[in-house]
Amino acid sequence: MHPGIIFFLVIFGSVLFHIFTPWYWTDVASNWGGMDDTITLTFWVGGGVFVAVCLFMVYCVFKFSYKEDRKAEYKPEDKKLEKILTWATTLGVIALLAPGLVIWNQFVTVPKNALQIDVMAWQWGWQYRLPGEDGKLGTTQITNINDNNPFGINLDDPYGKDDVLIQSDVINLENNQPVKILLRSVDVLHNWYVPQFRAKMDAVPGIVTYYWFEPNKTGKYEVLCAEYCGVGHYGMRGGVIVQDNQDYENWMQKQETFSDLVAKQEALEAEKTKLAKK
Amino acid sequence: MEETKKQEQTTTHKIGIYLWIWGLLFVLSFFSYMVDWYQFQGLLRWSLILLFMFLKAGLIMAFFMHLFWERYALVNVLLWPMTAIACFIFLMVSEFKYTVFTRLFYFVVGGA
Amino acid sequence: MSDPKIEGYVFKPGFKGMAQDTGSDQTMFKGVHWGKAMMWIFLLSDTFIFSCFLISYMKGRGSTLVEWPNPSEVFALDAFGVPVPLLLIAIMTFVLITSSGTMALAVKYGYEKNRKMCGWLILATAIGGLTFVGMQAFEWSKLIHEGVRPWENPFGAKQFGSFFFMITGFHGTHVSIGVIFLFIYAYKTFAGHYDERKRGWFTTMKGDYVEIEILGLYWHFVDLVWVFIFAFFYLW
Amino acid sequence: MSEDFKDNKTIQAQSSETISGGGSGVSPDIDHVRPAEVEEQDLYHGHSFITKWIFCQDAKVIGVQYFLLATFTGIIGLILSWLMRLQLGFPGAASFMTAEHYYQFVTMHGMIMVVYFLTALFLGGFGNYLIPLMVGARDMVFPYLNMVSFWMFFIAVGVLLASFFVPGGPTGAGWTLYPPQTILEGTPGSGMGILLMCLSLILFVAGFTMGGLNYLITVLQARTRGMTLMRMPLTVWGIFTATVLAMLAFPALLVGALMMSLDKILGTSFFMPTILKAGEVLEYGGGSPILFQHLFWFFGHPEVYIVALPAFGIISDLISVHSRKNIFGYRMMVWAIVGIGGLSFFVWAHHMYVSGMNPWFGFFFATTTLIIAVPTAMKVYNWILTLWRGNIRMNTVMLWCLGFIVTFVNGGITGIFLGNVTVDVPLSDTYFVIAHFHMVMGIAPLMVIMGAVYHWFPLVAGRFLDEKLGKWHFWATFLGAYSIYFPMHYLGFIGVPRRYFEMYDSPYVASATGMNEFISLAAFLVGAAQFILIFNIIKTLKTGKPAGSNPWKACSLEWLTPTVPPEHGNWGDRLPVVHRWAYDYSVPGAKEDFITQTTPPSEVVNTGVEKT
Repeated sequence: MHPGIIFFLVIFGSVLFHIFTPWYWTDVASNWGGMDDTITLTFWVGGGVFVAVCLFMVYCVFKFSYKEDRKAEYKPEDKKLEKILTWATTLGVIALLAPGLVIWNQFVTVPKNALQIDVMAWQWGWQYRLPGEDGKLGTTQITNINDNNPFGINLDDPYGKDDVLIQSDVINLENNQPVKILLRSVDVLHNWYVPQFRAKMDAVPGIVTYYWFEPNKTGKYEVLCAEYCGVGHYGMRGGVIVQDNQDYENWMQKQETFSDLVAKQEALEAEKTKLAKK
Repeated sequence: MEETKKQEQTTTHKIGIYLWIWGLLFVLSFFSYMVDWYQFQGLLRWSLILLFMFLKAGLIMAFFMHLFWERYALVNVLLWPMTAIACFIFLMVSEFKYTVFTRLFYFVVGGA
Repeated sequence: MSDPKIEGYVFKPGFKGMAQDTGSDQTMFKGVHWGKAMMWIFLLSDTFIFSCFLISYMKGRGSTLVEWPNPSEVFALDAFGVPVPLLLIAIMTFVLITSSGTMALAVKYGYEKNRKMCGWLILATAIGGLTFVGMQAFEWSKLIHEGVRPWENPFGAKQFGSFFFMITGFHGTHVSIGVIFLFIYAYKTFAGHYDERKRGWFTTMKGDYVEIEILGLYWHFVDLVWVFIFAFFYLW
Repeated sequence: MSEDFKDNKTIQAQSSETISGGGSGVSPDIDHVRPAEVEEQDLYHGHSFITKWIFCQDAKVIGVQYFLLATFTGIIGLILSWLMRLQLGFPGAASFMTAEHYYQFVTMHGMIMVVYFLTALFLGGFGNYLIPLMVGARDMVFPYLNMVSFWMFFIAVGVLLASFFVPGGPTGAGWTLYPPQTILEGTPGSGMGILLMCLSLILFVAGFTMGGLNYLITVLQARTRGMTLMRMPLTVWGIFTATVLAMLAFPALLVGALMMSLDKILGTSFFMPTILKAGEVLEYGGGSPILFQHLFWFFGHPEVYIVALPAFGIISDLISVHSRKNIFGYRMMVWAIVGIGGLSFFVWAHHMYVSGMNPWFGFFFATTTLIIAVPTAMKVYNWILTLWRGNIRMNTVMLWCLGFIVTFVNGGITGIFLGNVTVDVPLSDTYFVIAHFHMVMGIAPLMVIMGAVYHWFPLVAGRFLDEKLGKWHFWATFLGAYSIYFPMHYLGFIGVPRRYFEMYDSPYVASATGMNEFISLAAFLVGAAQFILIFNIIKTLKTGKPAGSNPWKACSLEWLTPTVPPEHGNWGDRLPVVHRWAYDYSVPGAKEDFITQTTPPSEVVNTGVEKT
């Protein structure tokens, strides 16, 4: 069999695979449909170039296979053709880059009304903190972290008192409410990633990183750690439940604030000392 | 290896030029020491330090290392890669500013 | 150094010459000894090493919230009971520049085939380098005595000690290697290896005074790095 | 020692005659080539077995040594990849496969393949063998240093492999070695393993610097008469530029490895911020993990091109020789290689779009990264335009070339996905990335290596490799590798994250189980197919068809040595004199379909050959 046929079949098979593949994106559940669009654009342009280049190669292989009496063309340079190809490629690249940069600009510019969520990661788990009534998160220090202060909130920061603490790896989000995820790690690199939301960012110890999205489909989603963080990396999962306004409010009511926690702990302490005195 | 013919033709420089450069290096070092002595601060300190540093480096490279007399082929090969370093420095400056911003903002100041 | 004479090759000046040299056959750096070209490329690579060190230092120092110790005070030395800022560093700079000057002259006398003068100047350079290393050892021991360690220091940010010992240590290693080679080359010069074109120990190349220039390049580079360390570490 | 140089005296005496005069008896003016600028090189001729074959200073032997040792480590990397695929395709099939071991295998596979296999093989192996031959030098300019370079590499490999046997095993931090996890408990091999890894890398860099200086100075300062830079074969251009990148990029790795070792040994805090581990705050504080990532990728991105550029160069030559046609747009190819090399220092943080660095860097690095796509695309066009109107020999070498084009274009295009910052966000840290970089810098360079082995084996060994076995080898490798990595992109689209020991409990991943099994089976097949080559080499070394001189009818210098295989000193009594570029194939009016680089213009006056 002529090798060209096999190469052709490989290209043809690739296209068929793409058409009939059962493996493809999960449905997007956030405002980052634009990312899907840029992927689709890149896919069609890139895929087109791939198929075109390979088919041209296959054509050459058929047409110009070795023959004793044929002499190859002798033409060291073709300035005009090279110029055309350079400019065409440049234009194609600009067409791919420009929408990417536009969407990146949206990605790094967080809307003013976004709800800030502190996502704290460690080996190997997650917990979350939401601002209280003041709408602001308190500052934190890793050195403050202990049993009574699981988030390491600075005790002298007034904004921290009413922060809502969620000591669970599942968090609820309100549908159509933009959120700014503030990522914080206490030990190594992690990455809070929900495939359906498309966006992701590493949690880096020593700094706070961020990204934002707006969930727009209610439902339960799985959180994966997307940055290698040691042997437990593959087991570091969490969850997100996107709810409508009413459900979300109900859920929110049940959560504990930092001052609740402190009060509860103090009551517990007092109980203990009382018992000890008896 | 190296052509022996070359040896006789290599003209060496007058000793004066070396002594001059030597003296200048001492003077510039003295100046940069004075920057610290008089405790200049802020932008002035920065620009003086960098000025004297680059002057000294330039003199050493140009005259002690003979780069001033070398052909441009060599000089350019040596200097162009420095653009990569310059890019690295430039980006790391904005990186450390960003790092220190997030640290101050989220760990110390707060209020957002 | 005017252009070398090469049969059948007329040198053009400046950028035209660069295009001409680059487009020519056999060599790109006309009349440049292989070893010298190698040393230049090596130094370029080494520049990247030191640049990475200093960039890391800048990033590390810039992003720590703990106060950075004031080098002017940390490196002060008591002279007659008065603390003089950076006194030792100033002397070290002086010594290194002195040795750089003697090295430059050694290269010059080497090309003039002035064996004696060249040898003595190399020896002087070596002694200057040795003094520098000695003073650096003194400085290290003084700081260690004061409690500065790579992992901590009493004056402020942890990274101060880390970067100080690492960068000056790496530079000091370069100086020490240079000193060893300076002594070897001083011996070789006095023994007349370059006049007899005697082969080296590990190489098939014939000895030549150009080797002094190659060593000189390395030595000036060490000095050059010190200029940057002085500016960024001690003055900043 | 002095008697070792006796042989040289005669060579020098003879070659000094050739300095004047253009070579042929008539010596017309058009054949004139400027006389030699530099004296003949002295070579140390080994006489004992040890100086001839072990501590040898002949670049060709060193090249073969590099090739063999790199291949040996490559086979270890291959076995590790089998073990990984076994776990991913059939979890629980091997009882010894714990998560610790899995991550150690992942790490060592990556590091071995990128640094100790591909880099060493392209630059150390092909570079040493081909550079002196292709530029018409007798040897590398510093043969002793070259020998030390190989033995440093040998020690580096030894240290690397030793880490398999220390307590805690080799590091399992991923080949990127990101701190802080690399040196903390909770990562396998965070004790001795990572220290040996850093030490091995430092040794590798030191050894490579010695070799790299040799390659650079040989190309720059030791070309033969008439060999201008713009007459060099693209192979030399590719290896040369890659070496420049290596000389400037490895320093960042060296610094990163050194600082990380200090963090581990001395407890410095270069990369270590305040860390809470198992309820205790560690002694570290104030460091910046992202700094390591910047250092690593300032090395790491040029490293990609350190592997790719020699592959680009070699493939250009192979395609040209076997299509009997000059490489299309040689100048463009050279500028593309140099341009890609230069730009590669300004794109590093496209590996870090979601690393938490300053988010505004995304704009800069997306732009610079996509600019690189232009010269890269030009190279692809020029390869297929070389095939166009050629006279293509459909032999094994050409098959590898075609396989390279398919896999490289595929991998290059997925590179545009990952380089464009927004497109990268959903895809980074997923299997899409794995598929991309294996396609573009795993399989594509491997295709080139194999093509190059089939192409130059007749020069090294004097015999052809078996064509039939070669074709089996190619089809098993190409079809197998393509069916591993093409479907893998779709795992990335689903969102399957990288470096997961197992993942079948996630609902949307369950559908991928079948594909993972298929990929694993294909991986076993591809790995096994590589042993066909080893068998082929062993078989043909003794019984293969003798090649004779210049069996492919190539133009470039390495085929024009007086003896095949070339001896120490390469050129016998006289160095070759070069009159043209390496690509004068199928010149109209010429007697044969190729004009060698050494053919003087006076012999081809009546042909349509263009001046180069």
